Formats: sequence, structure tokens, C-alpha cells
Amino acid sequence: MNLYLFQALNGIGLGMIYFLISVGLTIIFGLLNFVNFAHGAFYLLGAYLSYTAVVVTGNYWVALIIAPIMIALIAWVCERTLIKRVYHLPHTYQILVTLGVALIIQELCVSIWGPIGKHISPPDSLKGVFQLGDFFYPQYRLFVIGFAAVVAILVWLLLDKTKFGALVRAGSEDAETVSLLGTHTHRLFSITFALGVGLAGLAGVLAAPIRGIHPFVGPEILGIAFVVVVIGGMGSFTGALVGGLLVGLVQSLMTTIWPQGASLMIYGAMAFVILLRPYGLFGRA
Amino acid sequence: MSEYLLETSGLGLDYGAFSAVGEVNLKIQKGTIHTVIGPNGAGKTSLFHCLTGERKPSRGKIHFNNENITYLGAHKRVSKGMARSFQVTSLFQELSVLENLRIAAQGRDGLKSLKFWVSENKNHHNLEKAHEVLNKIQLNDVSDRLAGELSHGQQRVLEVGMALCGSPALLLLDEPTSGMGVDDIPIMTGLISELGKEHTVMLIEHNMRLVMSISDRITVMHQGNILVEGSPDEIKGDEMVKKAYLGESGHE
Amino acid sequence: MNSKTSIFRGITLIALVLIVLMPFILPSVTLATEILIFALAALACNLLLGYTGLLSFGQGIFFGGGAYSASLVMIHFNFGLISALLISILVGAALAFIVGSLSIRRTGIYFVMLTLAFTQMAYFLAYTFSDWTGGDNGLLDVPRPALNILGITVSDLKSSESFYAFVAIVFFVVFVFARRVIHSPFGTTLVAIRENENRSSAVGFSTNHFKLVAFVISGSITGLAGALYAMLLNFAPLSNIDLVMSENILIMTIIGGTSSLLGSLLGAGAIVLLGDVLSSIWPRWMMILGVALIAVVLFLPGGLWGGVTSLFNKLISNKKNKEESSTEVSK
Amino acid sequence: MTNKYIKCTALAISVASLSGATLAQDDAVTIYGVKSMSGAFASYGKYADMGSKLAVDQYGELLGEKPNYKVIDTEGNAGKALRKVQEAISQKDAKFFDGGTLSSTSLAIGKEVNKSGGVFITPAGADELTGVDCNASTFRWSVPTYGAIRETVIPLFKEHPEKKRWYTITPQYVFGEALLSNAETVFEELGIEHVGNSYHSLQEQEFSGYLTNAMASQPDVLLILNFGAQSSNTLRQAINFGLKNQMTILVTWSSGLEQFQELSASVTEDVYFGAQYWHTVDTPLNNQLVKDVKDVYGITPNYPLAADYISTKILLDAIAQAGTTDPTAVANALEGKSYEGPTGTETVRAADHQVLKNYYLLKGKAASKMNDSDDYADIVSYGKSFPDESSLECSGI
Repeated sequence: MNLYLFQALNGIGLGMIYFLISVGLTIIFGLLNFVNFAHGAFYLLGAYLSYTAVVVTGNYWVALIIAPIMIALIAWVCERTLIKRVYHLPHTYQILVTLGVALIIQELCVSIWGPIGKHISPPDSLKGVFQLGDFFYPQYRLFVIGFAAVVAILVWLLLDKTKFGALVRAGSEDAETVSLLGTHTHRLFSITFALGVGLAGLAGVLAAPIRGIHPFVGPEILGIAFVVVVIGGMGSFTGALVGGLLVGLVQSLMTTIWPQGASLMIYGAMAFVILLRPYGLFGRA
Repeated sequence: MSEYLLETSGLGLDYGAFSAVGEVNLKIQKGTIHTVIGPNGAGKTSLFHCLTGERKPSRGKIHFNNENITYLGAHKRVSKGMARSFQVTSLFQELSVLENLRIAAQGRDGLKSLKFWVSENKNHHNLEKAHEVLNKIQLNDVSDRLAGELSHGQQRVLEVGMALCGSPALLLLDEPTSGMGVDDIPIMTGLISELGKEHTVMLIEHNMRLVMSISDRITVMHQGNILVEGSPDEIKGDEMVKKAYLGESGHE
Repeated sequence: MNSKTSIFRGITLIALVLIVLMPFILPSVTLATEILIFALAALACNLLLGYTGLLSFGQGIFFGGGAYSASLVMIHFNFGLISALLISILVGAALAFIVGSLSIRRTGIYFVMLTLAFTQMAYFLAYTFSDWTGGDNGLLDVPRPALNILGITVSDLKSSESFYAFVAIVFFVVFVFARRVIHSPFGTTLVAIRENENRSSAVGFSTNHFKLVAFVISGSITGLAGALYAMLLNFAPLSNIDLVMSENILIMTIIGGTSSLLGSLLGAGAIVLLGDVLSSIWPRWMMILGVALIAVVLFLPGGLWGGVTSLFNKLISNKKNKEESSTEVSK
Repeated sequence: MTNKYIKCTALAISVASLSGATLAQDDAVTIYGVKSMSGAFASYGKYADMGSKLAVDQYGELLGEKPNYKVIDTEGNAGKALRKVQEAISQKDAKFFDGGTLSSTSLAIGKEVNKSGGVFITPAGADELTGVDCNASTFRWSVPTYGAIRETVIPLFKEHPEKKRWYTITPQYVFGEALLSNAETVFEELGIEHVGNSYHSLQEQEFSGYLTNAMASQPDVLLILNFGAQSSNTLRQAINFGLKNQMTILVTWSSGLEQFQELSASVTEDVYFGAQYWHTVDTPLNNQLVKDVKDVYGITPNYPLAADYISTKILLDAIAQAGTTDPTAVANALEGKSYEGPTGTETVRAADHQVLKNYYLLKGKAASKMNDSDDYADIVSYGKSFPDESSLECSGI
């Protein structure tokens, strides 16, 4: 099997992980017009909670369910007490507040789980590899890809086919109108925030066996999420999917073509896309 | 030399497959108050955006003072002698009324305002201009208040005042009475007809009473094209105009 | 001329008093120097954020660029103090021109993300060209040349006190310059652009030119700050140019308050001191920084400077009230 | 209200007493520990601080008084660290420093301490510390990249002479290049075929692409030349990709026990690691250290703890030996000093201030074979390899 072809396949796998990391960010921006710089920190917290869940229950699948739900609950509380107070403020202040939240979460994680990183193994049933010619691909990564695809479909169905989704989409067009319709926009906002952040937590859980758990990865994850979301178009679900796949592909192929520049290239790609297409590939003005 | 200050030929603007402005030949004579009216969706605002430079036309040409300005940027049209007001009030809300006007006057200096090493206090001419306009629009009493604190009517007047600060040859007003209370409209009517003595004014307006009382020429647009053009009296009696308006919702 | 717009009165006097007092109040002179250097960077950031409304994550590029360029010309070409600082100003300006001219084509969050992308790329370049920058190890042995004016050595700047004095003078000159900038026609136009870009364009300003010049001024001041930092440390670490540096400069600016240049001095002072004092007491001190960030947004939207002024106003009005009531009584 | 006042007063008093303590200049020797307590390298600083503190606390009287220990937090930032060191030197006349996790921090502090004439001992990774940037004040406890490569690649190859195809993954900056060039020299000596190398950037955390490149070259051994979180992720992802079954994996510059704890035995089993220190090393000092650390902190000593413990201890010993706090005399006492360290007999080479000590090749154990929760690995081999004194790059001492 050709090296480039396998890198492309690997890139798609990576892209699905990046999609998972980013989709929550784009949903929150889309409806709430809210810039969440704590996204990476919630990813981190999700990973740590799943670690504790695995230690306590000994079962990865339990962790996979519990941790994202707990993150969503924490996000909901956070929204009700803090975030809702800053929706109306300019993005600058939203960035500042969520930066503060991110710092608090990060330092809390160090206090609770210590400064040394943690590891969770993939569940035993997914520890093997698939062989493709000379190459191997971890079953766990395949599972993550499949899982991400299911999440993508579910989120798409939720946003596209349900009343909740219709309201969310209407809200992203014109939040005032939605509130005029008499819908409890604050509840809609809370749920959306919890959903978006819960997805960040889910990404943290799923990525933990691949990337480990280290208290200072928040900013890096945030960086990836923003690159993906900006390339795809802020607030666009399709954009997050296409953006994630694109970034995954570029990065994976670059590791063979020009490895030193692989991480430079994703930021280069972001700058390039913004300059060519002001609102990303699928964004609206 | 043309006797027209502003002249468009075959001007059109498309949004995708939809043609908002078809092929408009509009001629605005020097020293007149020229109003463009038409039912909703007639393409008035799109036409206006082409004239101010906010939108790049899909076809046709715009000549101002015999100069082709079709693709000139919005801010550059100011130095050529055009100034505009906004339909939705667009002021510097957090600055005082006087400061609003002074900055608007400063806009004439264009890139000269890049001088970051001189004191703003040295720019007497802009301050003088601001005071002159302040007198003209009669907002002297509130000159130190923040623009955002003014009543809606006062904000509309300031909106026109901002455009005046550019000492324009042509004043483009986008629905100056938009959102104004009935009591305030006469003030605006007076102001515009006063301005008409010194400037060429082109405006888009819905208020028929105002239009009929101050306009020298009226252009009626319908479905992106000019339906008819004439003096207020000619327009009043025109059957086609009535039809176009009745076809929608009667007149105001 | 009133004290509000006069560049030599009002807050300029307060700034002067503060920079004279700082070395005596603070635990050490080098700490005071660090605060002033970051205050310079925050002040430059304030010109963009507070006066033009541009949230730039690119300030670290100019800071690092200034530090590297001044260090390199001193190490390799024996440049003197003043000429090295001039180089850092030029390089800061040039980098800001490049970053600015590309970034200002977009607005809002896309603008922010462009500056962020450029910061990541600059960091990459800095560690890739390690022959010049020392890469991850940082650029070592950066000299701190003597201050020569017209061939006469004014001070060798070897002691931390004399270097503080020099940085303080530089800061004061820049502060006065920045006051001039914001009270110039250019400065008022920037405020207009911040307030309403559409209208600014409609009254005749080519807003992008103004934003670009604001960027260049901000970049040159930040570059100068970076060069001074390298001279303070005799060292230019890679962390000068990373995203965290940009983030810290922004945090200082916003915590201090964006409505006044003095806020930048307060903000830089607060953040540097917080790090210095708290970190030796509690390793998890950044949690407090996080809480402080949130508190400023919720309760002190004008930043520290806003808090100080409103407190001051309250005191004055209280006093007035009291005086009024007491005069009434005496009547 | 009264409550508030009491609190405020209490705070004021404690702050005053704190600053009073720093103001009061006594004659006791103070060791300044430069540790990354906060910021991104907290995992290192926390244990390094424990080590230095233990060494000072255990020390009896030094020049007639108990020595003091003060920590300087680097905030994970070389610039901040350096400024605080300057402050300590100018305000408190600080002379003796140890620690400095990051190469950049240590290099800069070494220069600064040398300017003011002090002594600084560091376990940082940059070869420049005892190479081109060496100076009279700076001493280095850790084995350079030269020894790290020779004490891992050579014994591994001796054990498996049939594994002739090696692939390397290298971070592209000074430290990575140093490991790589040393490795290439050894490959040539041993007749190993270097089938490929992947460079990656300093920020990279996703290694699947590089591992794919490695797979394509079908090597016998995968040599991982990055360190810290990057090497953990490279290794973790290599295990995910099933490379452990296809090739032997060697992480040359591991961070020791903390890395095993982070990765757990399921990852580290059968993987080879190079290490500066391992807690099961059977030397008198190490056995005592392990016991003391268990008693005081309730943990097993890891590399940062042991490194900063011994650095601090030999610094204190040197002061005692010199009988004065004159830094030149202390530096002289350190030069050529031989002592019992955690890795056995260690010697401070006078020519470049490099401590000559053992470097270890470890092999990860299966979880089922671990005797206790920290018994992650067996020592396969160890030894001392240092560049010959005639070929030193250091010329500043």
C-alpha cells in the first residue's frame, strides 16, 4: 500500500478526531455568538473525569457515558451562573472571561490529579490493529472515527430535524426574533452551551487513550479547534466537519512531505482560508 | 460639459440571479432636490448603495461631475464632493454631538488626518465647520451631550448634519425621516429644503407629503427600473404611478 | 487647552509620579523595570484595543521581533544602545506593517484568528532559524551597551538602578508620545473607527489606512519594549515570541483598563506583581489570575483604572455632598 | 466588621513578618532553588523542590548555622526566572543556586550567576551547559546527549545484534539534533543501517503521521529522541499502532519514574528507556534516599527529586569543604570532587564542570511482574560515557 494513500487515510481519521474537538465550539458560536476560550479546558476536564471513572469503575464504556454528561452538567451550571452574564458583552470580554475559566479549570486539574500526566488504555476489545498491506491502523482509532461519524449524524439530526434544532438555527440567524416568539431563549442557550461543552468533554474522553491526559494541553486543543472552526466557517456544522477533515489531511500528508512544517501548515492554512474566503468555507457573513 | 451633477447610464445590480436594479439612467441636475420614490422592493436602496459606493454595480456607469466614479471606494467619494446619511441612524454613539460633527468634518481631510504628531486642537477649520453645521441643524443646545443620548428625531437631524460636514456638492439622504415621529417631520422638511438652496440633494423617501412639498424632480422606481420621472405635479397625476403603488399597498 | 487633552498635564503627571516612586515602593528595582517594560507593551496594545477596537493576538511577534533584532545587531554588528533600540522600533514597525496589512482585511473574530495564526507562524520561524535566534535555548549573551549621547558616555547602565532610570525615561517619552497620538486628529479618527466603522468610512476616512498606521505605531512601541526586555535580562528567550506572551500583554491591557493609557501601567504592574508575589506563596496562583479576569469583566468593566477613577469620583461627590450639607447646617 | 479587621491585621502581620524575614540578613548559607513550580513544567518543579528541600533540611550545621532554602518559581518562563535570579543576586546577595528545568532557563541563569560570581548546579538537558556555553560558575549533574545515546544504543544493539535497521523520530531543535548526531555516529561505528528519520516541530502532539513514515521503512528498532510529553505521546501512539509487535522501541531520554507513572505498565512493558536515575539502583546513598523520601514525602523518589537532592547536597558539601561562602572557593572545592551519589561514585570533572555519572538502560516490566506499584522496569545495563577530555568544546573555565 502506498505511503501517501495511507497518510491520507490516517488524515481522515485524524480529521474526525479534530471534528469532534471542534464541533462544540462552532455550535456555541453559531447560536450564542459566544467565543468560548475555555473549550480546551473542558476537553481537559472531560479527559480527567474519564480517567477517574475508569479508575473507579474499571470500565472504559462507563467513563465514555458518564464523563461527557458530567461535563455538560458542569457547563450548564457554569452557564447559569457566569456565562449568561457575558453574552451581551463584546467578544473581547467573552474571551477574557473564558480565559479565566480555562485557567481555573487547568489549575484545579493540577491540584486534584497532580502535575504528572495520566493515561487510560483503550478498552481491551479495541486494543488490536488492522493490517493494510505494510501498514497498521489501531482498532481504537477506527472506533473513534466511527463514533465521531455517529456523533456527526446525531448532531446533524438534532440541529436539522428537531424543533430544538429549528430554534437553534433560527436563533443563530436572529436571536431577538426567537425570543419574540416566546421561546425561553435562556433555556435554549443553556442547553446549547451544555451541549457544545459536553461535546468538548466527549472529545476529551475519546482522545485520552490516543493523546494521553496532561494538564497543560488545553491551549493546544483550543488552537486546533479554532483552526478547524475558522477554516470551516464560524458557526457552521458542515464547516466543522469539512474543516476537521481538511486539517487532518493537510497535517497527515505534511508529515511525509515536509514534517517540520506540519504544525506550521495548519495555521498557514487557516490564514490562507481567511484571506481568500472572509467567512471560512461554509460561514455566513 | 454636462448640466448634470450625477449621471448613471445603464446602472444595474444583481444579487445572484435576482436583479435588484435593472438598467437605470438617472440624471440629477445641479442645484435641485431630486427624490427617488417607489414601492417596497423597487430597488431604491440598492440604487442608493451603488451611488454611495457601498456596493459595486453589476453593470453600467456612474458619472459625477463628468468623472467616472463607478468603482471608486466609498470613502474616496467624499473627497470628490459626495456625502451620505444612513437610513438606520449611524452615529458615534459614545461621542458628543459636537465631536460627531467635528470628526465628520475631519473626514474631508482624508489621509491628512493620519498626522498623529499634531494636536487635534490645531485643526480649527474642522471645529469651525462643526459649529457652522451645528447652527444650521439647530442642535446648539445639546452640543455637549453624547449622540446616543439624543431623542430619535434629534439623532435623525444629526445624521443629516454629519453628511453636511463634508461640504458636499451632492448630498445623498437615505430616508431621512425614517422612524421619525409626526411632530418631528416638519423640522426635517424645513432642514432639507433649506439645504436645497446651497446643495444638490438626492434623497430616497417614503413620506409622500414631504416628497411632494420639497422636491424639484421626482423619479419613481418600480421593479428595479425607472417607471417615470417628472415634477411633483406630473407625478401626482400619473396613472402608472398610482397603479404601481396600489398594486402593493396603497399610498401612505 | 484643558488638562484632559494637554499631553503634559493630567494623567501624564500621575504617570510621572508613579514611575519615580515605583523603585522605592516595590521589592526590587529589576521588578520595577520589568513592570515598566511590560507597561510599554500594554500601552502599545491599548492603542490597538482601547482606541481602535482591534483585539490583536500578534503583539508577541513585535515584542519578540524587537528583542531578537536589537540583540542581533548588538551581538553581530556592535550596535550601540540608541541605534539598537532604533532598529527594534523599525523591525517592530515592519512586522506590524506585514501582520497589520493582512489582518485588517478581516474584522471581528476572523481578524483575531488571523493575528493568532501569524503569532504561531512567527514562533515557528523563530525556533526554526535557531542559528540566529538560539531556538529553544534562547539568544544568550545579549549585551547592555552604555548610554552614549554625542560621543559622551552618560551612564554605563550596568547597575539595575541606572537601567531603571533609562527605561523610565524611555517610558515617559513614549507615554507623552502616545498621549499626543490619541489626542491628534489621527487618534480621534481611531476612536471614530472603533465606535462606528461604517460611518467613519462614509464621512471620508479610508479606515484601513488608519488601522494600519495604528498597527505600525503599536508594533514599534512593542518592539522597543522587547529590546529593553532583552537588555534587562541579557537574554532573549523564545518565550518572548510565543502565544502566551501575546496573551499576557492582552490580559495586562484589559485588566488595567482600556479607557486610559495609565490603565496599561496599572495592568502591567498588577499582573507582574501578582506573578511575582503569589507564585512564591502558592504554585497554583494562576487560579487567582483566572478569578481576577472574570471579576474584572463582571464587576470592573473599566479595568483597574476604571475602578480607581470611579472610586475617586465617588469620594469627591461624597465630599461635595458633605460640604453642601455642612454649609446648609451652618447657614 | 470586626472580623474583617482582624483578618486584615492578621494578613498585614503575616506579610510584614514574611518581608521581615527576607530583609533580615543573617550569616546562614541560603541555597536558592530555581524550580518550575507553576506553569507548564509544574510536574518537574514540584519534585525538584522536594529534593532540594530535603537536602537542606537533612543538613546539620553549615559554617555554624543551619542552612536556608528559598525557592524561586520560574513560572515556566525563562525570562521570568532570570529576572528573579537577578533580583535575588542584587537584593539578597544570593550566591548559590540549583535547579533550572529547562535548557533555556539554565543556560541563561548560568551566565547570570557567572557574571556575579556565584555557583549554579543544574540537571538540565542542554549540552551547551558544559559545552560551548560553559563557565566557571555552572555545574551540570545530568549525563550529556553523548552518553545518553552511547549507554542506550550500544547495549541494546549488543543484546540484539540482529536488529540492524533503525528509524529515528527527532524533535527539530538544538537538543534533538544533538541526540540525532550522536546516534548517527554510533550507528556508523556499529554498522547499523539508519533507515530513516522524521523531524517534527516543538509543539507537535500528534505522531500518527510520523509513525506511518516509520512503518513504511520497516525498521527493527524505533529510536525515539524527543522527551517529556512528546515522547509519552509518541510512545503511546506507537503502542496504539501495534508497533511494539513489529519492532523494538527505545526512548533514549526518558524522564524516569514520572514517565512510567504517566504511561502505566500497559504501555511501557517491553519498551527500552534511557534514564539518568532509577530508584532501584543499589548504592548506599540511593538506598538511604529512597528510605528518607518514603518517610518524609511518602513517595518513591523520581529523577527531578533525586537530581535536585544531590545537586543541593554536593553544593552544601562543597561549601562545608571550602569552609567559606566565597563562591570561587566553593567552585574550586567542587572541581574534581568525587563523592557517593545516587548512581554510585560520581565525579565532577574540573575541565568542563560536568558530573561523571552512570546512565541507565531500562526495560519496562509487565504489570504482573511488578513487585510494587513503582517497580516498572528492570535495569538492563548502565555505565559512564563522556566525551574525551581532549575533545571538549568547553573553553571558558
